[in-house]
Amino acid sequence: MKKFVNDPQDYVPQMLEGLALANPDTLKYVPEHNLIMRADTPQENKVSIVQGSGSGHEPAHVMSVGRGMLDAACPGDVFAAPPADSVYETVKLVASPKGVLLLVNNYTGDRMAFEMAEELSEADGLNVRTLFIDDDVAVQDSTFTVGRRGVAGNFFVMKAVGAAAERGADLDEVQRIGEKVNSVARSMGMALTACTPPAKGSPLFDLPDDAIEMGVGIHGEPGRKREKLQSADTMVSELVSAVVDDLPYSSGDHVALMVNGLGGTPIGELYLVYGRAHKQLAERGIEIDRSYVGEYCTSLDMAGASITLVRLDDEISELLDAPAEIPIHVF
Amino acid sequence: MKKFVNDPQDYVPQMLEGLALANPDTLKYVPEHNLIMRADTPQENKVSIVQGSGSGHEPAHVMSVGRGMLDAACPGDVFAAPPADSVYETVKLVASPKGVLLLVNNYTGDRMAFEMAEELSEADGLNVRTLFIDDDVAVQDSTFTVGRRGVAGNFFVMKAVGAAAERGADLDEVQRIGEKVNSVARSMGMALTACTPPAKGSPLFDLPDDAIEMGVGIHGEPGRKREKLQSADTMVSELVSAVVDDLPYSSGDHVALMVNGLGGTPIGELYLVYGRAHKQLAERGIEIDRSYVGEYCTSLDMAGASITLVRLDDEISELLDAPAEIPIHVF
Amino acid sequence: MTSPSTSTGDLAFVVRTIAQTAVDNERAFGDLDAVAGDGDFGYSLARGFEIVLADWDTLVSDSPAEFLKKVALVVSKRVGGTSGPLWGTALLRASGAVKDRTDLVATDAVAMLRAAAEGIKARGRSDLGDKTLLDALIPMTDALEQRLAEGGPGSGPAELARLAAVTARTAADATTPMQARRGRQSYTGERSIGSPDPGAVAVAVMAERIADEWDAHERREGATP
Amino acid sequence: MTSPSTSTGDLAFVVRTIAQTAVDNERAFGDLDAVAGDGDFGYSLARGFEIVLADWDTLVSDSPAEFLKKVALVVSKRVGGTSGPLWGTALLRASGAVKDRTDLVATDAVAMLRAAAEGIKARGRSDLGDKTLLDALIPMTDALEQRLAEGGPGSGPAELARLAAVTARTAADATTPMQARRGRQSYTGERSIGSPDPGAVAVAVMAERIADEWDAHERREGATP
Ligand SMILES: Nc1ncnc2c1ncn2[C@@H]1O[C@H](COP(=O)(O)OP(=O)(O)O)[C@@H](O)[C@H]1O
Ligand SMILES: Nc1ncnc2c1ncn2[C@@H]1O[C@H](COP(=O)(O)OP(=O)(O)O)[C@@H](O)[C@H]1O
Ligand SMILES: [Mg+2]
Ligand SMILES: [Mg+2]
Ligand SMILES: [Mg+2]
Ligand SMILES: [Mg+2]
Repeated sequence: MKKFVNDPQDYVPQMLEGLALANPDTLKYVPEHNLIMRADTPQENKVSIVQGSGSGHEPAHVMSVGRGMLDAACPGDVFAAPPADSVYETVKLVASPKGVLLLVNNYTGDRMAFEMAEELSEADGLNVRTLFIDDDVAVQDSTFTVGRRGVAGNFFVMKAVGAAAERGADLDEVQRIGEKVNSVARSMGMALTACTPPAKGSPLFDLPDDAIEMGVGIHGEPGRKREKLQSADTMVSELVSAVVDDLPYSSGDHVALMVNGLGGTPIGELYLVYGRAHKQLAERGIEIDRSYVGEYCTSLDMAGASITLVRLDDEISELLDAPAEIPIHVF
Repeated sequence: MKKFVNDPQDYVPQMLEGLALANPDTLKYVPEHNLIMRADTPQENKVSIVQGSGSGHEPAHVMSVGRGMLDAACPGDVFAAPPADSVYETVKLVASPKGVLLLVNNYTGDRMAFEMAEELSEADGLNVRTLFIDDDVAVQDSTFTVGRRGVAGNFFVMKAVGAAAERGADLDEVQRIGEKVNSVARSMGMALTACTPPAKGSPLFDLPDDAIEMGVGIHGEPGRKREKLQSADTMVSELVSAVVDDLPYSSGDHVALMVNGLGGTPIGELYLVYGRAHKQLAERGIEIDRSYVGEYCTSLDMAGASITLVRLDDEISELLDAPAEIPIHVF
Repeated sequence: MTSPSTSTGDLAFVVRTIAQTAVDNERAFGDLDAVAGDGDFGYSLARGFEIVLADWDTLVSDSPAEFLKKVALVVSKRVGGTSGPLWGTALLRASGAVKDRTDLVATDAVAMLRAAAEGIKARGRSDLGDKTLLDALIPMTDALEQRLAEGGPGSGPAELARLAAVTARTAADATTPMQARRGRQSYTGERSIGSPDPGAVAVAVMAERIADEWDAHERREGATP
Repeated sequence: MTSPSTSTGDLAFVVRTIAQTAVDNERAFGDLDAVAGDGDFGYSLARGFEIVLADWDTLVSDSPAEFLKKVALVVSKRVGGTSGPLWGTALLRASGAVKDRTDLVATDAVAMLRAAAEGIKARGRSDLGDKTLLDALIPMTDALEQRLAEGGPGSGPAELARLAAVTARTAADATTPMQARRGRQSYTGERSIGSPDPGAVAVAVMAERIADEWDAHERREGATP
């Protein structure tokens, strides 16, 4: 395992400690509950927003805490939903009179933890809602699964509800906005390589030099199918088609296009992917109003990328435009 | 080779095309000269800033073009300085009455290309200066080499001269500031893995599972020495000591601390490294006023990191504080 | 102790063995989860059960219900992923099944296991055939119940433990050709076919260890046959 | 053509062979540069010299100086890294060494090579012993000069070409134990010891190909001995 790590069990705590040291004015690290919160939360007049859903997805979700985004993130161990208890403690710490919205990527473990925390919090008389994010088109919604997964589209939900909450919207309204953004967001990802969780110390699966995994989630699990490695154009076209055909997005639609790196793919390749996707969408008459290129929701050091589309209207565009102050920045 | 790439010869052009498509209002791509420039450059009252120095270092330098940073970047092929002719054409495109400052990472090829371009431009009556950046402590300054290399510290030089130029400083002043920042910046990097240039298609060198390269530059070349892979604490301590002892930085100094990822290392690990470095510096009495964690100057998909310190004074801090608008952002 | 009764000492032995097995198999259980899942199953269980072992003295109690509840809280508090809520719920429901009891008999074991399985079903919205740990747990519980109903020879504690182990192993192996319909494995669709469910295997490994160490445990306890 | 004279046809053959060798050895030269450098040497040369081949008809000229200057501009314009300025300068200086000449003789070859080497020295602030292509180019030039000064047998064009090839190869091999003091390789310090300099090897490979193909070239040109 080629990583910057001490004892693998300290990987998450030491990452969170570094994050807090780098942002002493704005963030607080609470080791007992493995959580990162805004230094100035809760606020009387603002719905508090919490996201969790496992570590290893950075900058989601701990590095998305800040003004205009999350009030707190309780990340759990690598790829493991946080224990319900951690979520419950987080809710208590950020509880505002205007309520708390829990954002959950739709996975079995996360659903359970957040639903249990919601029950516990309601028993305390706290005003809590839970919103499930499920933008991944690789997973078919069927009675045989727990439904589609939540992947990089969660960033748009966080951003929009964060902006709405900052403006003083009430819990109903914040939830409505989150659900709306989730309903027009679709994603699909692919892996060029497997990732290596620090505690495992070796790649999660073997992938030959000429093979890729199409339709992966964000936990390093294999995808829907294994395919031959092909040119960027061909692979991007498969991602774009899957996403576009799902909602579907149609000619004349205005969208945000996100090219999200999974952790091990350099930004140069992501911009190459962006260019190809942009052109393919333009050919379909889809108008790209906003572009997002970089790492938003990763799987540790996995090489690969996902594509997310969000259909925009004035309300969503305006919320995405609003300022946000989170640790991820250049200067 | 596991990459998003079509024909490897199109890697750089298609990356630049994607970059321009993602930033249609602010950037312009000039395929003939393989360059990215601000849409609104040159400006009458502003010194223009240009950086080049090979592709494969993204976000340096093409993704650092924008208000408050570079006016243009002419990146050359992967790891190859641009041809002198490209630099010359770039200078002509951005030439402002207030002059042009060329920023060059100190490598043989880059020196030659930029010096030749400076000569050609001066023959045209243009007002051009060249500033060499050489922050890498891994290379000893001796008559046997061309001196220290320029690595991630170049980001601070770009940011400071960009801010100064934006305020209307003249060429002398902009150059003075650049030299000053360079003189108080020191860096040291290490690789956990080799990187794979698209045109080569395989890693530049073999590195066993238990070995690292200490003291690498940013072109995928091997470092000063090969060492055993160790705990993050131990490796970070080697980087920190090398950097601190070089200037040296002393107890009571106020610094900016940058942890720069080399392309394949996820942001979670970079924050872990940041935390360890922060604590080690604090133990030495060095005060960290500003933190930078992320990818600034990379070597394609190399896993690894570098540490940069910049000694701050009021002038430098204020310039680093100034706004900048470049493609690298989250929202 | 006379068959078919059981004791809080037996319960403590069983829980301790489960905990020790989880800790000892951290890597093996993780590798199983890496095949079609995300590889954290071993890590998650181990982080919780190592605390159970470390804090053992503060957990043991004369009341089986009290003891199981404390263990359930430790597990819920530390174990993340799907396993935290599922195993925490299972332990909590097992506690509920022996509420107010002090001495346990063999049928209590069945009641605890049945309650645990029902808790997992409810929490996981899952059932037999979804390729989860239920596919080992439920057949094992059924086999014990049936043997006890039949009575007669073969229903001594050691024999029951062996029956549980054998049934769980067979059942866990039988998950291999199944397609996962719950949990992270289900996202890979048909690709979950061909490897056993990590949770089901963990149940089998734990049951086997309990059976293997039962005699030594009885000798240690100085139990009279 | 009589020995020791040379011709613009010979010059064209030499440049074309250099270009073809650079294109054919893109990967091999890149791999050499990957040992202690950054692996782009083959790519850089090939991108320039493939244009030389593609635009050949627009480059050839009756004037050797004119021809070399045009080739120099193509190389300078497309080749990046250290090689662009160095090879561009070398070609430009070679052009200068035969300024206003139409027919070339063998001593002109020496003059062009010497001028190229001096250009590289000036541009690269480097010299013999720094472990660069100069360590093949200068010994090769010296050997040719000496042989021509001695005169007599062995100074026919084909023999000179072979002498250049043998000398360059020996000299390139001799860079293996050297420590690089210029270029990117120098940053690895003592680790540059043990592998030959890519630039020097490229010079040797080019000289060898020229020697190997000289006879065929002469036959093609219908040259009379
Ligand atoms: N809905 C469910 N109901 C019952 N058991 C489940 C369910 N989902 C998963 N499991 C069990 O949990 C095991 C995986 O646990 P774990 O790795 O902790 O979960 P994850 O990483 O997917 O959150 C599976 O092997 C299966 O036995
Ligand atoms: N200062 C110099 N003077 C002469 N030759 C040099 C110098 N620096 C490098 N070289 C030659 O250039 C070769 C490397 O070329 P190239 O890979 O294009 O350079 P880089 O990638 O380092 O910019 C070396 O093998 C050496 O022969
Ligand atoms: Mg998990
Ligand atoms: Mg190079
Ligand atoms: Mg798992
Ligand atoms: Mg090179």
